[in-house]
Amino acid sequence: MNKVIKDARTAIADIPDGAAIMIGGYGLCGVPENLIQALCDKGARNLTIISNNVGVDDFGVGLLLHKRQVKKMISTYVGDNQLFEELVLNGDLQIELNPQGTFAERIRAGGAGIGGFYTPTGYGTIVAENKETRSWNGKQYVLELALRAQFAFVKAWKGDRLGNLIYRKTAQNFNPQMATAADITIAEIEELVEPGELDPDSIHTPGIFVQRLLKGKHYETRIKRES
Amino acid sequence: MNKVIKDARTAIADIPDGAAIMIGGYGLCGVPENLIQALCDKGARNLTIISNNVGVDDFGVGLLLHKRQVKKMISTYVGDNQLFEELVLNGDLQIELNPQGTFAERIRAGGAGIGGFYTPTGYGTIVAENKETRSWNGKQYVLELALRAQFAFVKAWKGDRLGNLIYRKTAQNFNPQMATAADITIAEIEELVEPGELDPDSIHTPGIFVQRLLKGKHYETRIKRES
Amino acid sequence: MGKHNHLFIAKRAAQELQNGFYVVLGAGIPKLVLGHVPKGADVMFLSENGLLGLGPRPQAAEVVPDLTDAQKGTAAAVPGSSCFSSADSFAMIRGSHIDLAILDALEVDEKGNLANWMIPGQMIKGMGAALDIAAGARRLVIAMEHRTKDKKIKILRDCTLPLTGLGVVSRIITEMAVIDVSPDGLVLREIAPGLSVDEVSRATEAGMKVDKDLKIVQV
Amino acid sequence: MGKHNHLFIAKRAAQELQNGFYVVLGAGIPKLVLGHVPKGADVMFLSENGLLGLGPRPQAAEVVPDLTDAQKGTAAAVPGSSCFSSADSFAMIRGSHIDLAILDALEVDEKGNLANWMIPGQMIKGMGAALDIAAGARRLVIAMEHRTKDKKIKILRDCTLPLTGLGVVSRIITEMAVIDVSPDGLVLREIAPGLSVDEVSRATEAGMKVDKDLKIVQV
Repeated sequence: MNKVIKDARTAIADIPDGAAIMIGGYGLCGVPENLIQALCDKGARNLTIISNNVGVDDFGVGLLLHKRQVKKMISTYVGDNQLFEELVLNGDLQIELNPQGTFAERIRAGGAGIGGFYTPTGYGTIVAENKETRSWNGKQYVLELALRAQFAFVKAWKGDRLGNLIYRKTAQNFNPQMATAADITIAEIEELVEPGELDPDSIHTPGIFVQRLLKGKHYETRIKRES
Repeated sequence: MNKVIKDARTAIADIPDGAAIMIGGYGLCGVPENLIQALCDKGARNLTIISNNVGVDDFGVGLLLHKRQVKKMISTYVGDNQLFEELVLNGDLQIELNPQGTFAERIRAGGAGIGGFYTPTGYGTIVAENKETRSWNGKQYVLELALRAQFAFVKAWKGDRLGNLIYRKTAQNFNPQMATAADITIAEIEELVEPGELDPDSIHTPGIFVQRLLKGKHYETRIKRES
Repeated sequence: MGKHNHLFIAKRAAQELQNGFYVVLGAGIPKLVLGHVPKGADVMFLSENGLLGLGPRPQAAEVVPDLTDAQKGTAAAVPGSSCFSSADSFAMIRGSHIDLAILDALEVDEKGNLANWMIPGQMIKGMGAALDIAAGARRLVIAMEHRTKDKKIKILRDCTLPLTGLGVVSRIITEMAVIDVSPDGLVLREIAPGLSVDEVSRATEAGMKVDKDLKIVQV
Repeated sequence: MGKHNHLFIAKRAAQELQNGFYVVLGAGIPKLVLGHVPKGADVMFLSENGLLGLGPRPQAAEVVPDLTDAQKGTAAAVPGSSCFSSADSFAMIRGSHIDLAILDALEVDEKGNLANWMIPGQMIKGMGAALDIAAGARRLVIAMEHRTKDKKIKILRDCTLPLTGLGVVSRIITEMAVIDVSPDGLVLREIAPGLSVDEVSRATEAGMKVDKDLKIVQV
């Protein structure tokens, strides 16, 4: 199997207007920046973007907002982007906010064939409004449903042509689960290696979850904020 | 933090009669054999054992059956053990059978704070009897509940005193999830290394899940059957 | 004779493999497919105990510690394989990431229902992974002997044994025939060399349409 | 003044760390605890973006690519750290594997309800991990200023803002006091040097019992 595509432009060429796309990354770490840039260049519109954050104004998902390509965001924290606020207030962008653990688990469920699950997170808050609740052993739970998308963009460190991926440090974040939860998963990597070079016991994303793979042109090392 | 215990006997000394214990392993691969032997020697009785298989007559969980220490098994496949059949037919042993994926997912849910989940597995079969079902997008699902235990025995390849573990090849099986789903997880390892020696990106079980750790005395390499 | 039939069935089942497929093989006849993969076929086998990239059976000298297959025997891994937990393995299966599963069966019926894990009154061995695979594989093919050893019919109007999955079977491959499950019932697609349609029908309880392009099984 | 208060609160909050604890620190004042861990304290910090073993803030020269904390800044890892996915990280949090979480708050009430993520009418930033941490930590301690910058009271009979969690808070640490949430309401355990119980009560809407062993906060 050879899943390598020559470049990001080719890898995303068939993404239609109105598509739902998962995009990995936490802040500026582990972001599939080449795929996002290619999607900006292509200009597909009315997208639903499922991503933990909305990036900053000139990096990450923020680029897609800037070009008004996004109809709806499903995220957990959107407080770092000025333009985002404007778009929402003007009614140009819908936002669905999930607790971060619920967000991660909904995506895992989508990839693992689980239809829904009961989580204690959000019980008794507005997050649980209009959702089923129930209790076991005196603990209260809220029913949350699986989340899937037509496409997923993930960023890994190393990969092979079979689609096996490993991530580096906290660049893992939402990428491994998103890779499992889309009809077409497109991975961009820093380094392409031969099958067998990655330790089988250390592969984070087995190739079965990846349909397309490309080596990114360049990677910007950004640090959002000295904490 | 130093979670190292001098030997298996000491590690399991506080396991009472009637305890529920998860035991990792698939067939004869990845079995915490030193802990099982210590539990045999101690002789705790009326145990509920949660383990994929029941071992063979003289290895694995089979040893506990041989000593009549087990009241109930929760398993997925029990077809390799003669004594098991006798005990069940005589009414000396209760058995609850789960589909293997449901078994793994119930344990993961137990460790991840998920109360229950909807799976397509078993819909329309006796496995779904007396269970809630529902459908999303035309697909039918069965509600399955989380599974936890007071103790978990897991077998890993390498570990450090913080409880970080890595497994080798298919010896992983149920061990990583079981490690998350018990009040007290006891890991036995082949090799003890210093904290920092295991690659942080390749650790399968982060130390947070392990309460006690010991180096196994010896490991028998058994091959069940030439396939 | 049984063994000859098994090889015939496995070889025909191996023709179901398509380039790019991720495949699970159940115990029994399906497992034999591993030894009959067409040369150059670009497929990856999942061993549901936690190995993607199961290879042909290893020689004794090549046995790797802690590398076993789902039937608990020694296993080999191909370059580019990966190992993972059972939870992750069944996420692949349940999440419809497996293109093709091939399982053995006790009974199959014309609605695609499958029974392959339990015979009431006999000691229960447990379902292992069968129910998960039946529910999760994108396409489920049954590779089995057409009738039981004592000539009891296995392809029925309605399964009589406890089910493994409801409406899950797409195709049945036996030593006598290749039969598809369609919304209108069973369709006979291929017939073993030297057999008549009538002979297959008599060994089958469920009614079958005969494909107008009925072929002879080639293995 | 604010900064001085923050340090005072963080130092007192650091005394909540016990040997063997796995701990999550929220943004704001709680994050300062990382710089005030008692020498020799045997604790591990989870950064919920996927790092167990978060260390003190790195010097510029030590910055490692792809190693950031939950606030998206540069991070350092201690020996024996591990990295994992967000799904695995929140399995730790939701599954009650975290012994102690310390979060900042907008409001807390006498039933242990917490509001710390949303002010209606103001732009929503999102809850991030707050709801998961509130629901999952074995013990939740709030480290916050006693009142808002404009002296509005934050420790209430009933929270007025949208909740983060229901009955989740065990202890409140402010620049004025250490207050426990008990089944019978709030209990004043410690008071800042130089303050009277009356001064703390006037800055607090909810009623408080005063611990008969009331102590002075030592930092």
